[in-house]
Amino acid sequence: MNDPVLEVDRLAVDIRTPAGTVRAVREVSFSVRSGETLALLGESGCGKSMTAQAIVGLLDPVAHVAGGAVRLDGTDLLTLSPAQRRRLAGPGLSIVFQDALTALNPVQTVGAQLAEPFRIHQRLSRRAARARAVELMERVGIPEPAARVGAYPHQFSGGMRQRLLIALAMALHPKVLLADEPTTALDVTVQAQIMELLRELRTEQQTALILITHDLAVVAEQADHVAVMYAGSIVETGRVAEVFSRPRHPYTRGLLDSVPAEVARGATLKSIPGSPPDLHSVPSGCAFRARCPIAGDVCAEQRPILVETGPGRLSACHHWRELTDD
Amino acid sequence: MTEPATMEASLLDVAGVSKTFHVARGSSGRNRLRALDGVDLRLAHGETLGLVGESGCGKSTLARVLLMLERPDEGSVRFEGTDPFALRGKELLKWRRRVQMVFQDPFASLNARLCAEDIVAEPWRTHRDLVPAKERGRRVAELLEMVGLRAGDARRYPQEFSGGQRQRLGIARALALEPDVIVCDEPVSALDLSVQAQVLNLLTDLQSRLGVSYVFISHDLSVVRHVADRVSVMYLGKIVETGPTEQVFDRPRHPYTAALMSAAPVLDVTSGVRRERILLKGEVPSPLDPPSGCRFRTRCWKAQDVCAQEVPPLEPSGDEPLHAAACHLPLQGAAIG
Amino acid sequence: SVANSGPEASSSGAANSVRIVLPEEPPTLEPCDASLTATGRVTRANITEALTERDPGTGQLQPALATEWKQGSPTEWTFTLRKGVKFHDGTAFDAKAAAFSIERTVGSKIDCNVDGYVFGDVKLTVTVADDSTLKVKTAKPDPILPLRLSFVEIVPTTTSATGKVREPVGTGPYKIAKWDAGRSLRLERFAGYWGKAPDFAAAEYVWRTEGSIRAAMIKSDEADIAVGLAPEDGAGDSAVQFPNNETSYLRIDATKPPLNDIRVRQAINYAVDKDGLVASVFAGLGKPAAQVVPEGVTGHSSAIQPWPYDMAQAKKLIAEAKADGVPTDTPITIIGRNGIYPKAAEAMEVVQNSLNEAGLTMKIQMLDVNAWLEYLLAPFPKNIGPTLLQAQHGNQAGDAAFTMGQIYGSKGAQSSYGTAELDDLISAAEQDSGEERQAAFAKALEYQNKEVVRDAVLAHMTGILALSKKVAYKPNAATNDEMRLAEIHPAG
Amino acid sequence: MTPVDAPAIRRATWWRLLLRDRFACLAVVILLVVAAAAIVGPILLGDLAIKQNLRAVNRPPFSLDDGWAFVLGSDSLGRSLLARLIVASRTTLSVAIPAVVISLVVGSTWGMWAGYHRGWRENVSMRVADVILSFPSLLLAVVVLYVFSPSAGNIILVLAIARIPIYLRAARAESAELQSRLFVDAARTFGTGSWAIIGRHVAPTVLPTLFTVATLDFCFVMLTESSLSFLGIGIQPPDMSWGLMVAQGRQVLQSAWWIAVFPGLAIVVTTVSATVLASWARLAMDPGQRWRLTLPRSRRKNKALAEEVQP
Amino acid sequence: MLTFLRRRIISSAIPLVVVVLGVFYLARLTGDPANLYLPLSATPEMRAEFAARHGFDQPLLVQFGDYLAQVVRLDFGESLRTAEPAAAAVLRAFPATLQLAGATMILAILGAVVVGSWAAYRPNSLADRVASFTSTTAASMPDFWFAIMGVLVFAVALGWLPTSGTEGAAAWVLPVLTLLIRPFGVLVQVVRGAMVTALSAPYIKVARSKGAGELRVIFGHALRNAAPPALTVAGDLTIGLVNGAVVVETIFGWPGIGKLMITSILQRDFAVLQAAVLVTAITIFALNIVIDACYALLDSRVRQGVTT
Ligand SMILES: Nc1ncnc2c1ncn2[C@@H]1O[C@H](COP(=O)(O)OP(=O)(O)OP(=O)(O)O)[C@@H](O)[C@H]1O
Ligand SMILES: Nc1ncnc2c1ncn2[C@@H]1O[C@H](COP(=O)(O)OP(=O)(O)OP(=O)(O)O)[C@@H](O)[C@H]1O
Ligand SMILES: [Mg+2]
Ligand SMILES: [Mg+2]
Repeated sequence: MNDPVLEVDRLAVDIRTPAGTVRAVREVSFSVRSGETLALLGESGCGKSMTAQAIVGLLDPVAHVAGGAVRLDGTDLLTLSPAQRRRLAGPGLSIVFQDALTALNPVQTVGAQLAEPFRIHQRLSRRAARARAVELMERVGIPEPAARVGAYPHQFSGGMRQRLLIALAMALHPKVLLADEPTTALDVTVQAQIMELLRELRTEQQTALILITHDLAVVAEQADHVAVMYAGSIVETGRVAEVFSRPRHPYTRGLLDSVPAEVARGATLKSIPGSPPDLHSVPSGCAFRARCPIAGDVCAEQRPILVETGPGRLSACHHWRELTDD
Repeated sequence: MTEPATMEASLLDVAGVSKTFHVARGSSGRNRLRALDGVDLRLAHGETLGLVGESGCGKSTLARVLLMLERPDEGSVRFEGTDPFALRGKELLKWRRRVQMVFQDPFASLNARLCAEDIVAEPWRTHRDLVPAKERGRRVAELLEMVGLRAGDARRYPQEFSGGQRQRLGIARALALEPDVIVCDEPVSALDLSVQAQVLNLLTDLQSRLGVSYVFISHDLSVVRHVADRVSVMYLGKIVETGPTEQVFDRPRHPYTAALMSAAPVLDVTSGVRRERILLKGEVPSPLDPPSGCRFRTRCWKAQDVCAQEVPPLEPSGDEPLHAAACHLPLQGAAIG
Repeated sequence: SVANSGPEASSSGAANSVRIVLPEEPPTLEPCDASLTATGRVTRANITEALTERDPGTGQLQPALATEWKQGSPTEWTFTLRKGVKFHDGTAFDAKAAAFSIERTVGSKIDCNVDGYVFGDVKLTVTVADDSTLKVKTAKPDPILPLRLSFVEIVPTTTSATGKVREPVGTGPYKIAKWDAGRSLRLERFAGYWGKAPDFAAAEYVWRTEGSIRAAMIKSDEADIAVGLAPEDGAGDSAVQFPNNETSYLRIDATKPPLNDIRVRQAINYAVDKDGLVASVFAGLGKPAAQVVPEGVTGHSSAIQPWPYDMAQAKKLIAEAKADGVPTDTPITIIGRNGIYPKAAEAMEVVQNSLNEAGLTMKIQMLDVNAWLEYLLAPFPKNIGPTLLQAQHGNQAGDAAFTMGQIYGSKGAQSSYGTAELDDLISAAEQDSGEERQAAFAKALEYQNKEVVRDAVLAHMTGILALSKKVAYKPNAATNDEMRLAEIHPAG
Repeated sequence: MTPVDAPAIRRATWWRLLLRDRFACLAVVILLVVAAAAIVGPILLGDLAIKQNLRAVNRPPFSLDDGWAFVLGSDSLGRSLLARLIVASRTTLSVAIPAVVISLVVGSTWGMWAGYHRGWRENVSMRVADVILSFPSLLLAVVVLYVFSPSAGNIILVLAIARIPIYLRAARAESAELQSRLFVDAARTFGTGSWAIIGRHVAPTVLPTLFTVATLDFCFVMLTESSLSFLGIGIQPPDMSWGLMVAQGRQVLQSAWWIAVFPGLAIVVTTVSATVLASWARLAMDPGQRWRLTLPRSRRKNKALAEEVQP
Repeated sequence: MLTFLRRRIISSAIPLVVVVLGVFYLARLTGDPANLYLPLSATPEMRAEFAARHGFDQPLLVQFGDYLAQVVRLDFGESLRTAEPAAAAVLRAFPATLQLAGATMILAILGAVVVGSWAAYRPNSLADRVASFTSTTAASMPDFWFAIMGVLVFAVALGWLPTSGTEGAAAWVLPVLTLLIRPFGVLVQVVRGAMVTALSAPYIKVARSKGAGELRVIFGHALRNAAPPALTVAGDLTIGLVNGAVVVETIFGWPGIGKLMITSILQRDFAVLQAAVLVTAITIFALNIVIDACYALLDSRVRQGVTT
């Protein structure tokens, strides 16, 4: 198998808050290979977007990378100069941000915004870049692209804006595409189209995809590997089918149990009780222990580290063995 | 309660609502975008109405009309028989308290200058009698915890929250007034399954305890299926199909609905078998220049000449009187899956 | 240097033109408005000339376009006009032109400033005897008619009689070459001038409101003469001082208590430290004054001495008045006018301070010209309390007649108070001529100073102008109103 | 965190934020000194400030030969410049602050209202602003002088009216944009009245810009006030204001620079302090930027990063 | 766009009349000009005659009617002071002011955009402090300091520039610099504030994710979003200059409209005042139309009056 294009190694992100600096992402490591999809799953607020933004080097100024390495084709991005990073932004790494509805510049035409990558990286003429923009719009299924290329973001519905952002991120056929909840605002038909598009991109361009989503069905359909995050750390990784069918972390299992489809309408859905720890006071030991049905004494004392639980599978649970039988 | 004998008293009645926006001229040379075109909707007490449809088909616009953020060009909105647009002063305030909305965009709908506590408590500053000032802190904490946030988050600002956390703030705020109707525009799209389950449980719980009604807009069909009693399907500003959830999901009559249902990814980890999908051909037509007749005909695999000429009316079918579809050539109870 | 590339230098050889910077642009060059300082300074004796002219040094009347004049009867004067004089447009000057000019100016419908200023309600009948003889009749005997006529600038008969002209034609040594309104005015030597040709081929006027800029223009060699400077403007070595015939004074509104008590008015005169004022506020320029009619003007009385600074006496007088029931506590307002002379506001603060010390209650109100004029000129605003008015008087004409009636006569336009006795003295003096005239006016002045005490005279003022090293010019009392280009010479 | 002590915490945080910003602290100290001067100055130094000494005029500054009162020199009437500066602060502030505050409050409220409601209210308001703007304020001043009795109140009024359009227009533009935001829509759905929305959502975003403009308007108003004084409106000697002192000193800028320069500096320092404070407040009031004030002073991200890399 | 213009022009007509009427009426409240134009010793008859000649003896309404009738014929009356047509005086002075204001504002806006963006790039950084501090200090200084010090240094001591006047490019330097400082200082603050907000918007991150350089981010993306408040304030500052840069005009002998207006107010030269106000008002109204058009150009949301 080929080498991973992107390797994230013990990445840590700190946030400065009025009450002091907190660590939002703690020692996250994973890697993706060309043409592969890694799904990043996890509780909302567990640091998925932070991780993604840290990888592309676009954290909010309140946050900063506090350690670790992000290697694209072997070069550590964190040691590059801003200019070198910029050169990679687009053709190397690109990202679809989560706030689709505000991520487009309200005062520029979408055409100009879509054309920008071509103007920056390929130095295309205005006209040529615009033509490419129209193509992109067409690819993501915007009706009448040639006419709407001159329209402004507010003239598009939420879902259309999301598609535009995806188009933008795909523009330069990046080696690695990070998509932060790219289809949340899309109806299923468009979602299917987009996923199809991403799949094509993956097979044709050998793009590696890091997909952040809450939609387990999408993960199941699209991803090769999955990494489950909880409270800033990765708690479980592995191939999708295996992780979903035999979760080896109680959090993953809780997540899978919460799928609504199985339950009768109006009935109570299962959910993991409690809420994730406050970043300011992550308890010692296992961060999940307060909500964990199988927590034991050791969980309070020792922070579990990712251990191999099978071929290509890692889990950070002291009691992963107890879950294997399920 | 005295109810009209014929039908269950509806809480919310929308009839023939249309809304046109003026936009920059498109290639078709038109600048009037008909985002809603004669939409009828009915919501009963304690009911959840699911609203699904393609993105850009006008769901949010409809929600905004329901909340009187947008004045419809035509048609009427009736809440318990009265036109909310005609309300003034105290009456209006009372109405406002009873109808709330969760906005689709969790970032833009929160003022970045207010902290979570102020955001959630904002409605009480208008409806002062609802929660006494002393109680507010406690109630905010309660609401935050209800949606799976921590009481300690009360002093944080929207931009310090993750996408899903913001979305929950929006839900907490809508719940603050203990309304009778909540229009939820994609309320759980950014939530992980566990929290989503928590929130959905919360909503159903409120419904069973307090009889809250919901208009529930979502792209996630499994969620809609779980929460909605009835579903309306929209396409290009029109309702194309409406009916009880099971009937619509299991026996879609409009081809668009069928396509929608088939496109939904399903979590089936064990088999790994992918289900047959109806992949819609063609492009979504421009709302500026919708097709004549049936709006779906350009992408419909069953379309015939009549579809181009006549606008199909929304009509119930014989065997399922509550299940109506606007199609000249409705599908015959073909379950897909 | 770059600085030399100004309009003045580039448009003509600097050596051959004199560059003058004025405080303001002449609103018009209309000769019949030449009694306006800004107009007269440029027009008079440069562009146009009058029949007679007054020597500012001696006060004597000199021939100009008239070579001689005599009084045939108390109401009739005969003027013999100069021959061979040409207007700038080539037409010859003759008695018709003179008569036309007088009629145009005096009692005409075009609101000549000179008319009101010099002639008032004097009625004249002008007859042309022959080309070079002019007869002027007055309704009443007018001993100073030739002096008055020194203000009537002569223009050709082609000049509009129904409206004012902005660019007149005259007989003067310079004619208007180009008036770039708002920016500059250029006069050029008139080749056909009847008299001695002036030294400079041209004069270039520009105007800058700011005194320090005018001074700076001399230093940076952008101008040769800067007019109307204040001591603080930084003209340095180039500054030349000259008495400018203005006298500053405070007009006391003696009709209202407590100012209607003469002791209070005297106290005011005692209380103001004129020497201190001149030394500090006027930076040593000017001279403490005793009367509004300065030396060199007919009617000046050398007998009047400045009131001594005697605060004790002032306090005593006020106390006495107070004891007699005069409401000395009534607030008195000093109506000041900003910019009437340099540091006008400070001067009033000094006055205020002294009078407060003497036992009065003073307030100050500094106004702009028009608002101040409302107080200066009768009828005065109603419902105002007692006031002291900051004023300044300049007698350009050189005869107390232009001062007394206006300021001290009980019907004078600027007079807030007068007595019948004083009125009589003044009107008697106005009929006199020669030595008697001088004595009669002096007597009236002395009477006012002793018995009426209607004002507190502060100082005879001093003007400053700055000269570049290239020009020689000796300013005199009339310089402000009439700046003769012919008297400006290249230095050395 | 109990909600009861929330305001206390908020206040404490403000203090902490202020203390972390040395410049803002300095600005506050300066403004407090000026305020103190305005309050007690006239009581303590009122007489000294108008005591003339025609024998000791234009004494240069920075010399103690004539006593401490003359460290800043004397003016052209021999009065202590220091005392005048201090005493003048009261009149200055009591004209400038009301003038700026009135124009700010009226202009911004009106502008926000107009922008929020849009439609005819906006159009009419903007045209009114145009009218005021195209109206020479000096004419207004002269009219006041003629028609009303000149007083400090009138000068404030003239200055305030002339400045209202500035705020009106700026507030209108921003609030017109804000009123279309989703969070405003959200507030509408609670039934929040327009004024409450303006106060809660529009004002906090609009005001920081206006504060910035207003602080710079201070010096403008202080200097303009003096020019109105020359028309006979408002401040008249022996009352004094910084603007008037600057204006009177203008004539002697070359021979006795200190007479104009010190009051001018007072204006500059006060204005700059106010601006510094305004820009601090702008950061402190914006939750998205507030963290910048909490940065350690010798912050260097890279250094922090180097230290924190995990073993 | 055309309908917008048409509507704006029509809706500006009434305010314009209000301005003219207001000036006409208020000017006449400020005392009798006769005092200024007649010699101090003028007799009551002369005054009456003066009033009659200029129509001041008529009821105000009649005077205004006459005036309007004149204006419609493009006759703006005659200056009391200089006896020349008021329109001539105004049209002579106005271009001078416009040129000065134009040059100043262009430089101020360009400078403020650069400096303000630079300061906003890292709020509270040293660069920000320095930029803000120097620009506000400069902006709050009395303008005549600059003017006079500039003259003393550059004209008198160094001889590089002329002290005053209007001839040649060098004559522009000091007036423009003097005029510049205040608008510049104010605009730096406003641009900075707006840019701080704009630079923290999500779309900035998106722009960076495309590999856009910082200059492109600042000027291509943030600036247009930050422009509206700056545009408003710049408009007001321009209006301030159009209304006259009195100090500069006075000191540098620049024959502009500001000085003309002040003189005509102080000299009760009604015809000139009215003509001057009419011209400046039209300019101001036009300027505001331009500014509104700029808003629309900058932001299509404004153009369409659409809400998001
Ligand atoms: N500026 C900030 N100050 C303090 N905490 C912050 C800030 N920004 C983010 N956080 C916290 O950091 C954590 C990680 O946020 P992140 O956006 O990465 O979550 P996420 O996993 O993407 O969640 P979601 O699925 O809801 O988008 C969250 O708990 C959030 O509250
Ligand atoms: N203010 C507006 N001006 C112009 N067009 C608008 C406006 N608001 C919405 N539209 C258009 O109206 C149509 C319906 O928009 P709406 O936001 O209601 O869609 P939606 O069904 O909510 O889509 P999504 O699921 O993507 O949010 C879209 O084509 C959109 O572009
Ligand atoms: Mg996220
Ligand atoms: Mg929507």
